[in-house]
Amino acid sequence: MNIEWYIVLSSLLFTIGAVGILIRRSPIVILLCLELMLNAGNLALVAFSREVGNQQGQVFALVVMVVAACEVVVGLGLLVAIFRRKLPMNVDDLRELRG
Amino acid sequence: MSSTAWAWLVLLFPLLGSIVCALSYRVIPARAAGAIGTAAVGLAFLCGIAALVNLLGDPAETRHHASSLWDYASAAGLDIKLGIYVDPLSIFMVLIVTGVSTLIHLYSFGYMGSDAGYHRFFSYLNFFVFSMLLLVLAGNFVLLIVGWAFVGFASYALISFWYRRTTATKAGMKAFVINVVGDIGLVLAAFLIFQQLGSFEYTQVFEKAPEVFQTNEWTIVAICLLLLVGAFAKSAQLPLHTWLPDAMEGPTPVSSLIHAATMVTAGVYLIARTHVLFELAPTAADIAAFTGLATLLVAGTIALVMTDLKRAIAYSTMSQIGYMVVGVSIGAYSAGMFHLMTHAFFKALLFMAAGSIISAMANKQNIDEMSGFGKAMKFTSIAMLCGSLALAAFPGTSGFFSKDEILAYATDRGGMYLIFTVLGYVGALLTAIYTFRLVFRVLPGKPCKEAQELIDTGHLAHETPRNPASGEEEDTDVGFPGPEHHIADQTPSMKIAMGVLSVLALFAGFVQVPGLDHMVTSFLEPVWEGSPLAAIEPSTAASWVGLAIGAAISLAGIGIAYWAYVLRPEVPGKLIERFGWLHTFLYNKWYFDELIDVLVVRPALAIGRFANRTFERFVVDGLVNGTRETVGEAGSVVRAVQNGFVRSYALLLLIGFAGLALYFLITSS
Amino acid sequence: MNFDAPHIDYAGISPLIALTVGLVVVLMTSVFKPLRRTAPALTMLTLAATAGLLIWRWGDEQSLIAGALRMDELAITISLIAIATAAFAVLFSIREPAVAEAGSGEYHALLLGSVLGMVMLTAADNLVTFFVALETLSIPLYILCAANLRREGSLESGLKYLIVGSLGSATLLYGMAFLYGGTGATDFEGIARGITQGGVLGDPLILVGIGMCAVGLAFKTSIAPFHQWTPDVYQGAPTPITSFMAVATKAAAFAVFLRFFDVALGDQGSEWQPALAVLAAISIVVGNLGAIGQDSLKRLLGYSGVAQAGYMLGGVVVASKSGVSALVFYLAAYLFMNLAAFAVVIARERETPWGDDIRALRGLGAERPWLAWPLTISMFALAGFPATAGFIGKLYLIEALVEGDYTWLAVFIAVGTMISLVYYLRVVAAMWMRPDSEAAAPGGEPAIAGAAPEADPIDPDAGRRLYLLAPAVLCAAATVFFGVIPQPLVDFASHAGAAIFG
Amino acid sequence: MINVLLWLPLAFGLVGLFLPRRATGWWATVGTIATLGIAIGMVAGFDTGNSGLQYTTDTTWISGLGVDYSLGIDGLNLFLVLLTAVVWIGGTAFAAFRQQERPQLFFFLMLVAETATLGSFLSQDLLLFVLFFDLMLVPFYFLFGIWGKDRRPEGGPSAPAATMKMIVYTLIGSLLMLVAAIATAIISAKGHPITFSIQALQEQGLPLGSQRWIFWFFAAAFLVKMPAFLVHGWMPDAYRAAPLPVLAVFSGVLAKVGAYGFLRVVLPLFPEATVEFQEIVLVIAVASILYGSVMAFTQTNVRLIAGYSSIAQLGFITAGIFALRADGSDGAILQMVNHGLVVAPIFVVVALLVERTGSEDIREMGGLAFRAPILAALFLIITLATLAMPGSANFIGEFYILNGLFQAKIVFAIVAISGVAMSAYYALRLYQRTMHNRKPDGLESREIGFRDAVVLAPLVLCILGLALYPQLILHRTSPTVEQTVARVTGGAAPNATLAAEGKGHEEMVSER
Amino acid sequence: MEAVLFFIAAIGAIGGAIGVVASRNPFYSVLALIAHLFSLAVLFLLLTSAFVAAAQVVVYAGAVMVLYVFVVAYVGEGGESAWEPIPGQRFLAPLLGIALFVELSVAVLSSALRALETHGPDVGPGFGNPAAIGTLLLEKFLLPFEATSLLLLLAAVGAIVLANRKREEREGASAAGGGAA
Repeated sequence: MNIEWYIVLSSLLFTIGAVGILIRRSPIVILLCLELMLNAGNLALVAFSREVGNQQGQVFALVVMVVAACEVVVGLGLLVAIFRRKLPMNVDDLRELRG
Repeated sequence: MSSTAWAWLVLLFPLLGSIVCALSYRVIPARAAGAIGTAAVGLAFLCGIAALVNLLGDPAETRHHASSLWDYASAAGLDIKLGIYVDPLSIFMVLIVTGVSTLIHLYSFGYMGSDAGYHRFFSYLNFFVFSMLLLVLAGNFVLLIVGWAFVGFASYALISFWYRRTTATKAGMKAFVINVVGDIGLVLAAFLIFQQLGSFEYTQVFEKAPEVFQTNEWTIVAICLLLLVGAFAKSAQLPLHTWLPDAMEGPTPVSSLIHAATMVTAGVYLIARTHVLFELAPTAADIAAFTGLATLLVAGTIALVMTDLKRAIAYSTMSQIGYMVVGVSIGAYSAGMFHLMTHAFFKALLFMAAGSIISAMANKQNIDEMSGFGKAMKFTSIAMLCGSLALAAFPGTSGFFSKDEILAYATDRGGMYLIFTVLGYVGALLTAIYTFRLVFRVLPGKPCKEAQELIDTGHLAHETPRNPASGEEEDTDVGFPGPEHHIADQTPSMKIAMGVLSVLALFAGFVQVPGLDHMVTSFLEPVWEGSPLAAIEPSTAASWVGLAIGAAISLAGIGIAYWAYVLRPEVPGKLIERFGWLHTFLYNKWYFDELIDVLVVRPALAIGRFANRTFERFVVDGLVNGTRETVGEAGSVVRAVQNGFVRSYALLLLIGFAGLALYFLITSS
Repeated sequence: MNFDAPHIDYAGISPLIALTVGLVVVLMTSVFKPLRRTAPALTMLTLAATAGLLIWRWGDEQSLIAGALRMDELAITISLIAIATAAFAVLFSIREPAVAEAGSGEYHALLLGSVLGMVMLTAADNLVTFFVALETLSIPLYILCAANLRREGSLESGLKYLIVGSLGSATLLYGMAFLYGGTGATDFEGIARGITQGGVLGDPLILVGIGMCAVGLAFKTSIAPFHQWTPDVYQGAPTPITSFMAVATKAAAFAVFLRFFDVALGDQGSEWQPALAVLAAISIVVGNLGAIGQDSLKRLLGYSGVAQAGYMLGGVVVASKSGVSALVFYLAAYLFMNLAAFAVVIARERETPWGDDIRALRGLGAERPWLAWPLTISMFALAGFPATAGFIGKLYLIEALVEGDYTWLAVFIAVGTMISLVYYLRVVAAMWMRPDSEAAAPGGEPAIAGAAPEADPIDPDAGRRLYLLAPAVLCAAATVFFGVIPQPLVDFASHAGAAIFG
Repeated sequence: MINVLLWLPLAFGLVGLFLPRRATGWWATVGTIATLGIAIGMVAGFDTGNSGLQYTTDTTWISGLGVDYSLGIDGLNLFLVLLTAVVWIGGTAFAAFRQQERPQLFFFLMLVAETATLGSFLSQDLLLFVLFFDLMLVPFYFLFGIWGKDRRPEGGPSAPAATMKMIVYTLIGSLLMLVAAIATAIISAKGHPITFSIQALQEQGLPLGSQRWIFWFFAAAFLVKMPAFLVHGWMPDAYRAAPLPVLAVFSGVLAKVGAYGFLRVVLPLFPEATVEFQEIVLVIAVASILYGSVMAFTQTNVRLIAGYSSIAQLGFITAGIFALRADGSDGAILQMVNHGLVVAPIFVVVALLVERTGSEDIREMGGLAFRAPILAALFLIITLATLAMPGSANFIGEFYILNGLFQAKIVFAIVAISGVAMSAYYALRLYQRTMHNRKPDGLESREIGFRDAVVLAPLVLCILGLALYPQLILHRTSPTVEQTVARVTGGAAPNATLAAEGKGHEEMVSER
Repeated sequence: MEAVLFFIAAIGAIGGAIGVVASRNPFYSVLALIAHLFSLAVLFLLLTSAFVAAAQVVVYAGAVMVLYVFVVAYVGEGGESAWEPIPGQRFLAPLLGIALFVELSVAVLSSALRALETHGPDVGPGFGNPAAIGTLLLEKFLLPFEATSLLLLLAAVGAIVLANRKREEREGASAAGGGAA
């Protein structure tokens, strides 16, 4: 299977994630979409590492996983905090800051 | 001491007088200031005489000296010194100016006696004399312009001396602005001269001019015309004359000194001074001559119908200056200057008399209300008679000789210039008529109530002070005329001044009687050295023929006046009914003021209004506000995009991303 | 299997070690009650130590730990800027409600963590370090922004920052992936080599990769159109954190911007320079326009930050020694100008009910000259008036731009500055001049967070407290000093320039 | 010496900040007088006939950027420095005689402004010039904004708003100028280490292509500053807002910096462009003359009459400079000094009038000379100088300017000279409407107080002194001016040849 | 064979992704993501990177997703209304998605890089196995590796700061945070 296919696939996933962020309002789902994008990145990295034949890409992917995990942790923590403050679980309703 | 040194002194004294009078305000009593001022001018006169003597000491061909104190403004090739030029012409003017001024100071000393602001008056008056002397003594065009403008200012200051009179301040403004127009003419002329000859000094200019210019070359004609603008504005020639009648708003001594005897003749002096240039530009000279002629006639006709005593005399001044302009323009330089001199005497005298009468009339100036002053004020009446006779060129009087000399010259020059002779005599007739119209209206007849009061009580008539022009009530504090002005008959100083002038008016003509003597001519001879026109000399016989005609015309004129105003007083009324349109036309001074108003004043104001109301608001501010609004709008757009939705932020971010990616895809090979 | 551990130059990474140690220690203080008060002091100590070590490392540049880092003058100068900012932030945080909310230990630990990320980022020399450092910088900030849990604005800003930020880093990551794929290398020199020798010069893959990296970095430096988080987060975050982000994040991000684009992607300059120039122009315009008519000072400073970032990007665009130096100089100046302003804003928002509303400044000039002058100076400096470091900074940048044939961008800076006067001077006017419209006296209407239940306690004489007054005056003084005697700062900056374009 | 001159006011100002309220005014006045002392000393010690710089100091300021701290005096700025010193005494003293709120700050700013202004006149480094040029605005921003007059009651803007307008407007020019200055240095360096020293830049020269746009960037700054026609939008509001003592120095000196900039920077550095755009600038200048005059005699607010009249005056000055002849530029410099000397006292007088009448509208004034002959006399002298009465130094200034213009571009001269007539009208109108005519009831005509006389009289004496001996200035300026102009027109100074060959001159004009 | 696997996995991944975005209920989204992750793991295997695949399954599908599930359970699945408050978002988002996808694919497909059309170079059996990756981590990428651990610590602290209930409870919590490092 050509590497190209993997990359194209990953960019498709990346785009889906992006669109998800644009159209979903539940912060949780938005976080999930971010995961999608990061994973698309990972797929690209791994595919490229196969293409260039060194494993640096794979290591990078591993690091990215950790980073993603951290973002998730913080993100979810935020959601909990927001929930505690009895604020709506909807990013559209969080717009006190604007203009 | 050389003549130039004396000349500097001539300048110095009036200046000092002016400064002293100004600073001594509240320090020394009013009268003292008046005395100082008079003395200063008197000293100037004496110095003038000294200079004259000195000058006559020199051989004829070297009777011109230049002297300068310091570099006034010399840089970048312009070389402007604070320098004077002394020659018979300037000394001649100096003597007339200082002489007449002294007398008029003397007159004012008494006349203005009860006026507040006495110091100021003499300070101005002295300043005027200084400026006038600067004008005549100036050694280069820049200094000439300076003196030129100074006299303009002095006249402004004195016209609006009673500065709380709106009419006076208006008149002053008018005089000043028109004079500035004249100055501009001179300045441009100076520029052009500098461009062509590279200097402002009289000596160099007159030396180089004949080499540089061919006759009637456009540049020299332009120069002369520009000079004429200045001359006409100052000498109240058409069409820049409208300020002179209004200038009568000033105190009468001012009218007599500045607006009759001296300043207004500066234009004549200028043409005489620059005759070298004018002879290179005959066209310009002829234009000048014809303008003078036109003025002479127009003013004469207007003077026929004026009912305001001072204004009537003012118009006669215009017309007399017309004679002088004609004279100096056609080449009768000496004659012109001669007439300038005699005119100074008798016109000053006339104004003094008028002033005296007006103060007797409690500042009313309308001749229709006057009569019978012959009995009321003997001395004044005699003086006025002398003045009128001279003005009307009654045989033997000074005006008789001077005026006819000009016309004789014109005849002698012949050709086109005969026009001047003919119309000149017409003018003379007019002069005789309007002069004696005044005399017969004012002096004989049954005394009017003011005259009567004077006869009975010996006191001047008094009523609530009013502005003679507009009739507004006034007080008598500073800025308005004092409670009363004095009349010659009761004031020695005025008597002296008028006495002397009466004698001069009657007999000054004998300094130059064809065939007998020609002091003026011979004195001024060196000035016109090398000028072909000056060489023309009418034969004695011709002159005497001219004189005879002149005498006849003058007598005829006086006769007509006597017939119309004494024998058949109803005639003028009839004429006015008969030729109503003509009367109104003349009475409105040929509608010159209205013309200027329409042509100049209104457009200017209209432009101003447009600039102020429209342009400034819409274009200039529009520029600013427009920018401000656009920026504000754009700002609100940015803030609107910042709508607080995190998802739309993400959207914009990705749009930017897409844009960048697109750009890079396009640039990629 | 054989495995040879890389040579680790501990002297080289000593600053990082110091930070890490400090971080852990500070974190520990929150565990033991008696030590809790010491957290700020310890943080300052750590920062001081790190700064000392950095200065000690000044001069000998080398790549550390298998080319993961490159501790050169650029890294050091900008790390110092970041650390200084952090130090001020610590001062500002005294009595900050957010600290109480988060707990002093955690708060300061997170701050140090972010600083650590910055130091790494300035020195990052390969993609992985770059990415990790960037996240180490950002993630603590997400938390700190939300640290004032009682305020909805704080949480909102945290979440917004997190979402958009992660989107940004995802994009960046994807770009990195492309570059890696195109060149097969992750270290900057390797990438540069790969581009030139791998025959992919101007290859769409590379260029789009560059584009995506640009997006990621532009986001961090809040360049329009990736700037929209800035005003909201600046306004919502606790003000000390805002001040920290405003300067330090920008500095660190610009450092890596320079290193990455000038070192790794230098050969593609002809392609990305115009693009970045356009971005700079856009953010100059957008930033300045947005700031007009803002009543919240923090928001106003946020927008002005966008505009300023636009100016600074010019230093990256020209990709020259003078460009780098100019940028570093401007960042240093920016530190002083901005922090002076923030110190005053913090003081006022603590002592008036108006929060960070511009009305909080009314009459300051008359009654509190010691607060008014610093803010005035900083506003004039930001507007680039002479006799302030801001002027010299602009001068330096414009000079670099004209040299680099980007005169049109220089003109844009000038135009932007004109617009900026409108809002900078509005602040000054509010302090010194009679109010334009006689609004109700303070207390009349509730401020941004004034009357809400989440209101912070009012400390009537916060403006007199040394830990706010001193920084304000100090920074203002520095602003003027370097405006009059800029030479030392110029030298400081030119070293950084030399580090990249030797 | 020159450093003392420059920094003395600032030093006094700083000290003044810490003096008691009452003392500051006096202290500041002393400071300005001390400055004047030094300035006079420099004029006295000035080596006449030397066209080069004197009293120079030159030390590297920012080595990396090629910026030097270099000051110097030559014919161009000698008397502008003196003017600054003189006028500032007037403004400061006049303010010191009156109750100011927050006096320390007020006088501090006044003195800062003086230093900045002196700096922009003295600096011989292009960037230093730009720096001071911008710096000047800062103190005036505060002075206008804090102590300014609120015009909202009569539908005008508030003081801060008006000030904002002014600052933004004027900075538009000067920011572009900053870019232009840097571009000048870099382009003309052609790779060599760059310098901003004006002398050095002159020698290096600049390609015409870049001269073109740089010229306009500078011109924009200077024209706005003056202000010239079409870019004077900030003037009316600012002039109505400004406190009068401040306005006196502002209008008296700052406007001149713009004109001075043309002579100091534009002509020497962008000669070709200058020649190329001569007509365009002349059109602007002449438009300023006419427009300013026309506006001046339609206005009824005394401040605005003075304001628009100075637009006209600066039109003359600009025209003189862009005659590109030595006499024109000589006149321009002379006229800068003259105008400074007349417009400052005019605003002092205006202040006095306003105090007496409580109004700024000439329609509500009149007859004030009634009990105030001395005030009237002083005002009269000032008025005559304003309308360039022959015999005043202003006349010589305009005479030189117009002569230069006449010889170079005769048409412009003829149009411009009509401004002289208008100036006569509006100046006299201002005088008459306030001093003469009937005094409205309820208006008190009070004689000028001793203290104000002490402020006003010296200025009037300066006017009279110059009137007697304008050579004082021309003599010292002309060498430098001739050099500067010669650099533009190429070859020797035109006038020298002019006097010699009378007629051949026209060709020389047409060549240029 | 490989192609078949690829397509299956690819379809799985895409399906999962779409599931995440499309499903109304966050809980389903989480499940969809897990599916997605598993199919990615397969793809990783196809790319001969066993270790990454393993980590993917363990770290993600294991730990992280569990966290998600908990949170979803805790805050409850707030269903969102179909009403779109932002003008144009609904219309622009898909458009933009397509645009991005096209651009990225064009970038890849039009790339001159030969290697992309291949399966990649032949690599030894050790390629991508834990040993190789581990070596890299400890040699070349030592610093990032350490940094990530620090990052984890910070994240943990953050989680505690954000999610703590009361000030009093913080000691224990932060201690736990310290332990997590």
